[in-house]
Amino acid sequence: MNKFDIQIREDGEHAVIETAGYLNDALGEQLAEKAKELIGNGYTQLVINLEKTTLINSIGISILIEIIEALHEQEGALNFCGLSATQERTFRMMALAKYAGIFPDEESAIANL
Amino acid sequence: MNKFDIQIREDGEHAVIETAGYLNDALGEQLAEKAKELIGNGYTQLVINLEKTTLINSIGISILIEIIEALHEQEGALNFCGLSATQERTFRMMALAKYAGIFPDEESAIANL
Amino acid sequence: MSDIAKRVILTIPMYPDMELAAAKTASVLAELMDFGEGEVEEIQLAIIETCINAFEHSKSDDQEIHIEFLLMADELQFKVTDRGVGISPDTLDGSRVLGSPGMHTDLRKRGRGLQIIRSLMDEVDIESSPNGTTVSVKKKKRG
Amino acid sequence: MSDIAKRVILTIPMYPDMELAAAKTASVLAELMDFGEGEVEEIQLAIIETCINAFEHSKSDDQEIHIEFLLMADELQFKVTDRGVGISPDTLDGSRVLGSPGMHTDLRKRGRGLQIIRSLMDEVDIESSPNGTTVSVKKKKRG
Ligand SMILES: Nc1ncnc2c1ncn2[C@@H]1O[C@H](COP(=O)(O)OP(=O)(O)O)[C@@H](O)[C@H]1O
Ligand SMILES: Nc1ncnc2c1ncn2[C@@H]1O[C@H](COP(=O)(O)OP(=O)(O)O)[C@@H](O)[C@H]1O
Repeated sequence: MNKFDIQIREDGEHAVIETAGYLNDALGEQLAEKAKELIGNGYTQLVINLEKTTLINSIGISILIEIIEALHEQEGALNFCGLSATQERTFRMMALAKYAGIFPDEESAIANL
Repeated sequence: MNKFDIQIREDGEHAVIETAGYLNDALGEQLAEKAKELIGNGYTQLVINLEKTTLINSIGISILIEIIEALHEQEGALNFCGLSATQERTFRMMALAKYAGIFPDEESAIANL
Repeated sequence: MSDIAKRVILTIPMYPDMELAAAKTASVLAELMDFGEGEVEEIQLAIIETCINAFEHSKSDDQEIHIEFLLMADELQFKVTDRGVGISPDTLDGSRVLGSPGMHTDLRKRGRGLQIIRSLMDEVDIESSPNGTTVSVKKKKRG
Repeated sequence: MSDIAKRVILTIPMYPDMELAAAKTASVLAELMDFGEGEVEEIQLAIIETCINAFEHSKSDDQEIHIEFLLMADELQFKVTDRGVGISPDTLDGSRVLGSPGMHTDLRKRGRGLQIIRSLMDEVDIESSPNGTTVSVKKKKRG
């Protein structure tokens, strides 16, 4: 199911991480590792594109929270894009939307970092 | 599941029927009706595009056989396109491939009518 | 997937399109087992045909189909059981010809379900009595 | 869908990603009932959280989750049962605070599953004893 489907796009100032499939503990841990690597390489402006991410469970959400906290410790920022309506509602309910931006597409998510 | 997802494209000489979803008895009957209508309107050269048809059961296959027979009675012809590898194997096993053409895409299915 | 077989049990009512619930469950299990895309489709088709046969022919009172999946290291097994009237012996041994021949005699419209199942799966075993039918199927992972 | 409730029963082992089998089965049933796309996603998420809770917390001996779906004319019901240790009363009534607060105290990392389920579904009822837990959920069709 999860082929650890993660794509990274860096462009000097910011980086985009795109996940595909089911964002559970396994895929989430891969995502966290990639995010840590990027932060270690000086990227503190990140976008996570969830367009191809069909389902996110609560463990996946806690891992997203950890990434938000790791970025805030570096005075960085995280924006999400490509969320389904249900995912967006869940992110708002879980207070993620207070600490990370939610944008319809990757372009606006990058522009608003 | 089945919103009776059938698209028809006519162009004077031939017509293309495209189905989407699960080709079972319900969708198959809609398909047969459309095919009969087209044959009634003088279209004896048909293409059935199964690109968006994810699953076909044996009742769907019997309905396809009925359409082939109805066309042959009018000296017409039917070509299929957009089959998955498994669908193509099943069509060959069921002898459909002897009485109808199988092509990778709509263009070649039309060109070879 | 670990070496110990995992068991999934599903009961569906004999109701139009319910075979899709069985097919989708099977497809998730097959994907978890890393079956290829084509094999996943084959498994779905086989289970759909087995369920449709039970819907159409079993005449069971409880109108239920019971499916047991066993996920082994290298194969997926499933058993589809109904508590219906069973398959007549002359149908099972192939001596009864099914379906009326159409214009093209090799284009038989009925009697194709079991043929499809057998062609797509590695092993198919049918146990049938006047108390019901169980179709047991094995699909091995390639490679 | 006719007026008589249809029942689908699914048993899955507590094994990583098996919750997807439950979610996909639920999604097919919800689609057959003509739930909207967003509602189908909500139903999948709710069932995933219920299963993950049982995986993570139930400590059940048989390592099985039993799910019963009831398809009614205007709502989908499901019950998710494990035969584990149950939820402690102070957790159930909310008096035990779950998870250690991180940097932002409103970003709690744990104790979110039940909140998600409650927010997505119309009715959630939890029965729990030292013999196990049953979470019963109702999702009504909109419109
Ligand atoms: N579960 C079942 N219960 C009773 N009879 C069955 C069952 N499955 C198959 N049969 C019998 O076996 C025959 C062959 O089945 P099949 O090859 O699937 O062809 P078809 O369903 O198209 O007739 C059916 O026509 C039916 O008489
Ligand atoms: N099926 C279950 N069996 C035993 N305990 C459970 C079960 N489901 C939930 N719990 C308990 O209820 C708590 C709250 O669950 P939940 O809101 O999903 O949060 P989380 O799983 O993130 O801790 C869990 O931490 C656990 O102690």
